[in-house]
Amino acid sequence: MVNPIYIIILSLLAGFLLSIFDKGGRKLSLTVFYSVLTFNVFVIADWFYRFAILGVSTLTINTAGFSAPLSINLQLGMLESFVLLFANLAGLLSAIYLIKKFKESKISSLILYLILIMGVNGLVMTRDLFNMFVFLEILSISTFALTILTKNKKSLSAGFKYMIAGGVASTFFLLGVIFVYYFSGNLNLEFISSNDFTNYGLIGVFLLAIGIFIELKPFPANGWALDVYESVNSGIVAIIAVVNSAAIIFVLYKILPLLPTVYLSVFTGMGIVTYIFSNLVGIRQSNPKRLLGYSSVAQMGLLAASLFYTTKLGVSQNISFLIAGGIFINHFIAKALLFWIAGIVKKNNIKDWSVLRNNIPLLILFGISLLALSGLPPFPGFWAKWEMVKVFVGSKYYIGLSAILVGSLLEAFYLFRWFGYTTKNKLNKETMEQVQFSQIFPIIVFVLILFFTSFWIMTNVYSLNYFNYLPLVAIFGMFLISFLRSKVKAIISIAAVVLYGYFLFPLGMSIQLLFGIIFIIGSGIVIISTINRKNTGKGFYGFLLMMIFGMGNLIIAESFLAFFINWEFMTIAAYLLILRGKRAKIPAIVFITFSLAGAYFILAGFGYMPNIANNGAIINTIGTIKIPLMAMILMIIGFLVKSASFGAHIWIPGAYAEAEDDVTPFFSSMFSKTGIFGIILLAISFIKQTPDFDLFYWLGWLGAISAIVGAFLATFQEDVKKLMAYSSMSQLGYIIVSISLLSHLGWISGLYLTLNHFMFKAMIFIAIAGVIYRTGTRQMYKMGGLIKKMPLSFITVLIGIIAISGVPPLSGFGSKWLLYNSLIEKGWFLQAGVFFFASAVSFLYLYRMIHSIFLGQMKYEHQNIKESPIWYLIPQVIFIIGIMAISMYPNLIIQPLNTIVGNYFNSSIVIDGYNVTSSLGYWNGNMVMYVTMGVFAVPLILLLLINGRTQTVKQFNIVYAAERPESPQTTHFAHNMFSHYYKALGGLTKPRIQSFWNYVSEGTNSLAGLFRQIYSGNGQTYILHIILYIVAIYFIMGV
Amino acid sequence: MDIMIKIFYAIISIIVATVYGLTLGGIVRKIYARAHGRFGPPVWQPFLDIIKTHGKRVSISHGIMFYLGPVFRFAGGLGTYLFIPVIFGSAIFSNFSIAGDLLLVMYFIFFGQLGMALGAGEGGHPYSPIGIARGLSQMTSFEVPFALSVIAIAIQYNTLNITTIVAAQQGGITNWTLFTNPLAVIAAMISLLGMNMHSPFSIVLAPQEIPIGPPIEMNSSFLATLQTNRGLFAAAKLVLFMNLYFGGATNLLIMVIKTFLIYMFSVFVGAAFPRFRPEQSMRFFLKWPTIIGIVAIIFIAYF
Amino acid sequence: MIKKIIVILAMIGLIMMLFPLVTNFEFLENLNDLSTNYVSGSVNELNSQNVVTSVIVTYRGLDTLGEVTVLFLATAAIGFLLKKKKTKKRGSSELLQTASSFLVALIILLGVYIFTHGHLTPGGGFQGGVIIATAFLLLILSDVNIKFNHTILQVVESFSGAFYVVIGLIGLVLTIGFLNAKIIPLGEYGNLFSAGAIPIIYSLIGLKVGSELTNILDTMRGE
Amino acid sequence: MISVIIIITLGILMIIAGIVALHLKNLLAAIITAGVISLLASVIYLILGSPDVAMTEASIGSGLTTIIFLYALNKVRKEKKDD
Amino acid sequence: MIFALILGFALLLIGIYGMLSQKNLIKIVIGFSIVDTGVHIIIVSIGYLRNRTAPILNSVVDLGKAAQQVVDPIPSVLVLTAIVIGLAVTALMLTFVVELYKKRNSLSIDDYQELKW
Repeated sequence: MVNPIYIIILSLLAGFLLSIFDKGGRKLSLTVFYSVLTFNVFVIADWFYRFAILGVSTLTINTAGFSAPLSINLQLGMLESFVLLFANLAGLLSAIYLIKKFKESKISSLILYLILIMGVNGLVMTRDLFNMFVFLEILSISTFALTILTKNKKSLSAGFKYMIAGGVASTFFLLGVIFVYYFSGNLNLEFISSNDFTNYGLIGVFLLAIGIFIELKPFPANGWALDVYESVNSGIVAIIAVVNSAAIIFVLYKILPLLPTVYLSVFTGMGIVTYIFSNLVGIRQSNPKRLLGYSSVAQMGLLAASLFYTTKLGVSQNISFLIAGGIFINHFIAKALLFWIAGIVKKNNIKDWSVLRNNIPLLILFGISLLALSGLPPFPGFWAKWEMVKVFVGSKYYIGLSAILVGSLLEAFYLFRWFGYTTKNKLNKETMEQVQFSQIFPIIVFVLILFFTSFWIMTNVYSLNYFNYLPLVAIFGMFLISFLRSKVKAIISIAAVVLYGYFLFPLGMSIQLLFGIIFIIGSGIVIISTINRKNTGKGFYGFLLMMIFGMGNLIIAESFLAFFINWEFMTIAAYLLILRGKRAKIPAIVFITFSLAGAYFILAGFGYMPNIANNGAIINTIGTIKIPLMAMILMIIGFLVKSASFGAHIWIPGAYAEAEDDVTPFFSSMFSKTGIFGIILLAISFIKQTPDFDLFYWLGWLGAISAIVGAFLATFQEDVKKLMAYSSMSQLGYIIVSISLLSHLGWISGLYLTLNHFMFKAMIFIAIAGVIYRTGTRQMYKMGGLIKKMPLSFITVLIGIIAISGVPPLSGFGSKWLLYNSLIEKGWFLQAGVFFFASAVSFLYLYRMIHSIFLGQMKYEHQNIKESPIWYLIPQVIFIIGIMAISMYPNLIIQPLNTIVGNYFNSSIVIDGYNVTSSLGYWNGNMVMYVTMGVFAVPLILLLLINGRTQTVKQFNIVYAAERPESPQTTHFAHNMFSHYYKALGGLTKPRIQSFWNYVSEGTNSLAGLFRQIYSGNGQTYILHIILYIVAIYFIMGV
Repeated sequence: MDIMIKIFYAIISIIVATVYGLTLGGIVRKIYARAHGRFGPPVWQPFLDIIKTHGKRVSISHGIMFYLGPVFRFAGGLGTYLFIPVIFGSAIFSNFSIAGDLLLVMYFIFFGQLGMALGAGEGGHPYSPIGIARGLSQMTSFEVPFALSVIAIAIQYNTLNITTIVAAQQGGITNWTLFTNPLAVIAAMISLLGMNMHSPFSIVLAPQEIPIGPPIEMNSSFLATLQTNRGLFAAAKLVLFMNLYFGGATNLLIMVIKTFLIYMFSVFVGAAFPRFRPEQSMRFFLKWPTIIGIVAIIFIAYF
Repeated sequence: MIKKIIVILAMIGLIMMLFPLVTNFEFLENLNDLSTNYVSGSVNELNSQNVVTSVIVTYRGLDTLGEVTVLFLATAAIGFLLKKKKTKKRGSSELLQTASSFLVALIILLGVYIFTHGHLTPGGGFQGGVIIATAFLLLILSDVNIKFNHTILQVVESFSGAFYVVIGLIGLVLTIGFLNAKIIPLGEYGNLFSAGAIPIIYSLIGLKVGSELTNILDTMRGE
Repeated sequence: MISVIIIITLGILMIIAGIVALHLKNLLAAIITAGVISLLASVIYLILGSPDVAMTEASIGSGLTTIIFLYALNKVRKEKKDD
Repeated sequence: MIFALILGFALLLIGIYGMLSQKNLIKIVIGFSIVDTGVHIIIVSIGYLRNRTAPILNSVVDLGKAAQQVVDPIPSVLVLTAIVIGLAVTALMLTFVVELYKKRNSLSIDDYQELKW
């Protein structure tokens, strides 16, 4: 137990004497330097342990032998030690990071650094206002000086701007201090209360607060800070962005009790403004450090806003600590990590960061930092956001809520874009410098702490069920065994999926079972196709398992939180999987942007949710609560994004097409169903209430539009995977409409469609993967005539398209029959018409696909290709068997569905043997099958009998205008197949939604461009901004 | 035992329908010829054609799917026909309508088309996919008014069961859908024009001396199978329309008369109008007939 | 031009903002409790005549330590920033140099007087330190080529600072609090050796400030 | 009363000096003028009963600061000459 | 002493105006030091009480009634610290100016905007 004042004493002593020590060699001075920094960390860690674990009460340290109002006192409590622990740790680690620099540069740099850290400690601990000013100046001056640790023109001018801006800010702070003293007669925070101030005396508080607030770099008075971030040595910037900000935000926290409510509101608003605008401007930024600067500024805005807002509302200590603390740690660690990494990479344009690929471990650490900074689970920022949304919704602060979510989205956008550049941009020959251990060590330590805090929150704060950890366990586990051969890993993955399903899934007749089959069993089967890979590279199976477990966990999630984190896990994994595709840079960013936007809608929706009993999966308990309409709408939007409904569909073609070929089946057949699952979840609650607004009626229309638009879009694709992607959009439209019917037959139809779509899409995509694997192209017109070479794949696709199109006797017809019956029964006649149209259009694209690939004339270059590899064929066969089985015996599936849906609706169909009778019509799948077989067999036999003399000729043996055509290439009619159709109806497929989103993105971009004009680079303008900002805030507050 | 009788009846029904359908085809050709001022082939010419093509010495196949194409097509025709109850109250002509309702019939039509498209596709001749592309796209458009019309009927009779629909139209001409729901009938009749692929919607086959649409590579027995199916399929469609819109038939004679008249309607329209280009026909179907269909639904559902 | 207008607008805003501070200002009639305590405490508890000094050195000793640190930082920072350039210059006259070195001794003496009497008279470590620095400035001015022994400067600077901290530390070790001036007897009111450790601390501060400022000046002159 | 007059007089002088300091083209003169402000300020401190502050301001504010300013100016000028 | 207070604010405003309007780096620093002086005067004048002496309790002051005879010592203390800090900051700023000038040979703040957006 060391008195924390020793931190200050020892740092000062060492600081004063360092230059003397240095006479004895740099080794000695460095030893002293690092020992003191380490000592600080240990002292604070010890205290933190006492406060946090042992529950020791807050420590007050008087100086000069007098107690508080007379002398300056320091205070160390739980919060102080928490902040200081991180600050000192970051200080130590950054010092280690900079060791090379410190070995070379003047001794002054060590002194400055040491005293900077001392200043932070003092600033956080002191309770005296003027003493704060002194420590603030210590902090500032040492920071100013350290900005030129690497001296160049840029860092010098940035440092100068920093100084004058900091000078102005501290001048106002000082003015504030003196007026607070004047009005309250005290300088010690313990003895000042907000009651001391008359109305006009509040200006003292205002000056105090604004001085500190300016130091937090609020938009737009923060140009100087950004210049500093851009130009200063990374190790130092890490300190500025992280440690300094932490200290300053803590000062702000300390003076919070003085601020009247009006201030709190305005400052909250300003914090949020900073958050959204800094992130907005960030999207135009290409310099990594300046980009991080925008992000830092934004995060500080968010942190400040959360502090102000929770104080204003008087939110319980735990929650506000979780929010502010979460944002704090998240920003603190992630930002330090990123700045350190930026210092190692040394590229001044995020587009050149592909060199990082030469150093995979560092790339992974980089990715982790980005994920953390984006506020994704399990990292602390996520939990903060989760609680924050609840608080904001609870207090009806909708503007703030939407601003924060938009800001988060923008931030995630530029971070993920950066990651995309890093992983996908062309890698030039240049190699990275050898990374010093001293540089990588701090990064590793912080990443470990990041994970530790994340898990700590997961286990101790939320005590989540153990299976929620599985996605993370999966990715870690797979990472650990990444040295194994990929076939082995594939088998391990299958085993893992099987075990997961076996242990976690209830086998009762419920919706859970159905989706369990799709997500778990389906995944297990589809993984088989990946065995074909020779080398998967690192992470592939980890991502895959993470996604699968994430999807699986959705079904058994026991709370909204669990649901949402798994939703995010799944999304992250999906993003990483997509990103593995060769040309997936753009599609991946589009995917993650849309997905996160959707996720934020869901998050906002959960904010509105009432509490739910914590017994069993939410799918079973959600019926007991009434979901507010707003939550319903928000969440449905989120779910629709995932299932690529009309309006949010523009991510699918790219994401599906550019993902690796054997990954696409996961997306189409399983991943997209998560949206459906979500909608069902909401619908279960919806049907139990008497809604005043028939939301699902409009959802039905949206489904219908998706179906028809998807079909049209698919028709005009040349790229087979894009075609199937749009087909998925269309098919999901069917599912959405049948779920939104909210009737017994509708739901049977919806679930039946879901299952069906899962099977045929999986097998078609796997078959296509095989074809692409062999031919090396996705352009259908570059293929042709492959039926001769790949007959099995042809059969799969054939069965698949029959099933999709709903032609009897295969299972697709059952789904169509159910769909139309339920639509007409419900009275959605026009929608039924739309679906007839859509299903007719689906013939166009399906035929186009099968014809262009398998029929017609073969290309020369495909003369020697073989059938798909066996690993692709196995899952296809399994799915074919599945489809045939439920086609032959539809009761295998209708009967259970009848039971499942019977839990929610009164049964409206009669099942008698194989005969299914609805109120409108009837259908006997079994008999249809037999009749079809009969009518097929009879002509076939006749033809075989009559036509015994048939001679089979080569594919190209055709006559065309009385002559043999030139070459098979020119004879294969595949390119632009439906040009006439395009003439007639192509207008409907004009990419209006695409252009809408283009406008949105361009608009955002130009808005960002507009706003960043304020950062003129002129130091004087920046001071002007500060003055104007202060004046503006003053008048907004109306002091 | 039951099923054997059923099959036996079905065979009778099929033969009758095929012969009838082929004869109709012959008659139509005669009418066309007369309208053009020619003498024209004899009425039994389709039968002769089938026999002749069967008898071809050379039979060329391009592969399995090519081989199965006509089989699919004919199976489609057979199936479609078999799922329709032809004559109300007749055991022989009730076929396998117990297997499914109107929706089954509508979707089974696709069965043959899809198979044929596949077979023709394997033929490797560029004209086949061109024809198919046209055919499919034309189909998507004429299906719309037809589907709307069917929905209107389903609303009207509150069933999709063909037999029930026919039963509801018994007892006088005024009970026919034609009079109870004229808009739906108009929409459906227009789409029938497309379905029959007669002029002006005959771009799919583009009949010259020989058809140069999908069946271009088809020869000998393959072509014969297709020709046979043409007769049967035509009959099936006509019967379906008769059942849905014109009160069905209680005996064979009424069926023949009604279907003949329905057929003549499309023939006369075809003789009077020149051929549309594909996009023209699509626009056509998606304009007025569709609107009529929608109006029919709205009318029947909400008034 | 637009910028000028904006600047003027900003100034007007600022004036409007600060205006109430002036117009509504009322001078207090009495000292507030805190300063009353300081005034009485200075006499009763610290035996220091100069209240300002006693507050600076003891009550708000941490501030002062910080202040010294700030100055120290500035020295370090300036040393860190500026590279020393060697340029020979014409020196000033012998006479001037001799005269000034004589003066220097006097000035240093004055400085020492000021900081040792900080608890009795106005002034203290800072002022004294500045005066000492002025003495060295005089040396610099009279002989542009003069070279200070940096090691001595540094030792003085470092150790005076370190001792300051150590004196503070003694209080902590005696468990009467960091920077407590009462570690040595308070002495008699009004005497030079009174007010506990205040004169010692102030002297150390004076030395430190003096050496620091000298250092700054030496660095800034750029030779 | 006399102190008020002194303060007002000095104040006016200081304000003028401030404005002048900012507008003088000659940097040397500007720096000296700024130093004068500090010097005058120390007189004001004296009147306001803070001799400690007055001393400090006189020595640091007007003395040392001005010298540092001059050094800086000197350096800048030297650089100019060097080029 | 209200005039001193006004004077302080006036200097503060003049200094800020100087920082905002002057292009020359040294002038900006001068502006900053004027702001500092202004703030210091404000602080001291806030501690002023009418007709009282400096807080030096020598023979002039009656020790028993010291609290009724001296001005508030705290603002003086604060200003003392603030002045020294101001010196440090000013000196550092000037060093930066010198270094900047070395890099680019210009004293105009407009010439240092290579970092922006």
